[in-house]
Amino acid sequence: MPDDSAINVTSETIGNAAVVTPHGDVDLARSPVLRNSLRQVQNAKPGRLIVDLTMVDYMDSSGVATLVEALQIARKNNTRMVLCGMKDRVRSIFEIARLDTVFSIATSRESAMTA
Amino acid sequence: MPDDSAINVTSETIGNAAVVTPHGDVDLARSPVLRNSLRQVQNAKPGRLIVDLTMVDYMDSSGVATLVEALQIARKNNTRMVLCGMKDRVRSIFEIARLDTVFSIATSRESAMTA
Amino acid sequence: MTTPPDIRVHLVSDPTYLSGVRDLIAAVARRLSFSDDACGQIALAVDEALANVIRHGYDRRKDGPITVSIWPLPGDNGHPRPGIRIVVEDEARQVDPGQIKSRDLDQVRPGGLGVHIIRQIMDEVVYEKRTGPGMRLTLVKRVPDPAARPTCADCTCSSAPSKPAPNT
Amino acid sequence: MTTPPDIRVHLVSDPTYLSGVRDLIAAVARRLSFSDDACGQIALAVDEALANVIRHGYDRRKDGPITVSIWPLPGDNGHPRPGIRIVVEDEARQVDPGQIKSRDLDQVRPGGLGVHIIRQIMDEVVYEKRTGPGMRLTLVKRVPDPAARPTCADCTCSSAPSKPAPNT
Ligand SMILES: Nc1ncnc2c1ncn2[C@@H]1O[C@H](COP(=O)(O)OP(=O)(O)O)[C@@H](O)[C@H]1O
Ligand SMILES: Nc1ncnc2c1ncn2[C@@H]1O[C@H](COP(=O)(O)OP(=O)(O)O)[C@@H](O)[C@H]1O
Repeated sequence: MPDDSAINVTSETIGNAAVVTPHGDVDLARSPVLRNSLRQVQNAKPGRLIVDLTMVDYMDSSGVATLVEALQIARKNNTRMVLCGMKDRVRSIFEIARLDTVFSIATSRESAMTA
Repeated sequence: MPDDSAINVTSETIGNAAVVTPHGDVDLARSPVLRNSLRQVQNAKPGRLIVDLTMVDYMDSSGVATLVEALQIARKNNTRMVLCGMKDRVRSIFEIARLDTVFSIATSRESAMTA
Repeated sequence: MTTPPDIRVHLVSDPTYLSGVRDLIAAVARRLSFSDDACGQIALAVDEALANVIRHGYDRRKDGPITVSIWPLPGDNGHPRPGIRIVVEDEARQVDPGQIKSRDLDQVRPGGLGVHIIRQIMDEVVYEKRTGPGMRLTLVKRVPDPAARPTCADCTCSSAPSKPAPNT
Repeated sequence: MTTPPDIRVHLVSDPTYLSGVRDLIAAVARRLSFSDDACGQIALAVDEALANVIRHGYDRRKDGPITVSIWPLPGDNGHPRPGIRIVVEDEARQVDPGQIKSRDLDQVRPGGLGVHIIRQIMDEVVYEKRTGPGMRLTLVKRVPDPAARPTCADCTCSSAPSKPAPNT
């Protein structure tokens, strides 16, 4: 009964970019939902994959692992993957994990379209 | 050692109005700090007392009781007391306590100057 | 309840810790699919209950034990919508449950609002004397049915069951 | 610790409840005068510890008991700044504490970050086997001294002890 699937992930296509926008906390209970959405979007091998984190207040290492996995798939597919809209709290876990230089991180969705 | 006094209440004077601005949660641990600030400001019997709740995310009945007490003192002193900047969560406790019509409630600090 | 709770919090009767319990309750209610509004209100109800235990039960002593237990409630035939059960137990003064009531709200004076707030927010509110020392308060709330209309036509308070829960 | 904790949370090993424990920990740390940043980080460290208990200790079983106990630490001669002690106990698989370590961060691959994150955030991190079943993790963090500078000159992460706590 607990509502693990309540994380809402929206996907849209803008030009050659697929934009995935998770809402809410991405933790052990909810990262599987983000993972499924990313998988689905990545099946179409988009030229660009933007993960818009504007609506994410909290992420733990299970969320980071989900994004690292997506990055590995993106590299294999020649998809340019860019994260944007990261809040300070979310950015800090990428810094602790020393992944802030591994991912392409843009401030806005607009700059992520060209980053 | 727990930091009960950490609620920050600022007081300022604008024209004939005293403006009191609590920051943070006003609950059983912290309403005494607001109470002291209000008492101090009300000792000077200002023409108008504005309590700016813009920075208050949470209030329980001990906070409400503190404001009711201030309203009683204000009435005795012929001080016009106005609340402003109430967030929905805070407003809802005034509604449940049926005090939303007892207090003068303005949306902004500016309208509270003339309300 | 015979099944053990999914979460049980033991705390001392120090107002410092109320914010922690509130935030725990709100986050758990959120995952049980209550709306943000409802979560804030359930946390307020529990906060008021704990504040009363601290003030009336323990006379503001800061070292009295309090236990808050939380059970998710599945929807069933009698109650089609899921919900939450929260039980607050103390080892403080025992009072007759009938004595625990709010004052007439028409008087404007400080205090006397806590029990009214708790009863407005929660669907079930039961005070009882524990065997041994202390009191037990059982609180139940179901996720409001989005189709239900508030029964009091002029009720504007946000605890009215008219608001549908958002999707997330 | 021989004195009982100010707060103790018993929960089942269900990821649904992690958000509740995080919010409790953050709110308690806030009242113990940690900065907002530090509170978020302490909550993250505890979340990672609980996620590891759920995944590695209980193999994602959702009904294993976990206990999180919290003690405020007053400043004393050895540690002039106040702090928080958090102990996580389970009844799950016992492993040699030396086995609990993160992978080399230079490889970019999913997973293997939790223990690194916990060690980065907390001042003391001690894993031990409990007598009887299960593991115990003791975490301690002191409020950073605003005068202290980070020791690694190029460290930009916000867990660096350079940020003074704000006044509230
Ligand atoms: N946990 C409790 N233990 C003993 N008495 C209580 C408890 N909770 C409430 N009461 C009684 O119920 C009355 C009404 O409580 P409440 O509506 O919260 O208003 P207030 O606490 O401001 O008086 C209290 O004055 C008290 O006599
Ligand atoms: N509570 C625990 N019980 C048993 N083993 C653990 C526990 N926490 C961590 N470990 C061990 O330490 C390793 C490193 O953990 P971590 O850094 O969180 O990365 P990950 O969990 O992704 O492997 C785990 O793979 C596991 O072998």
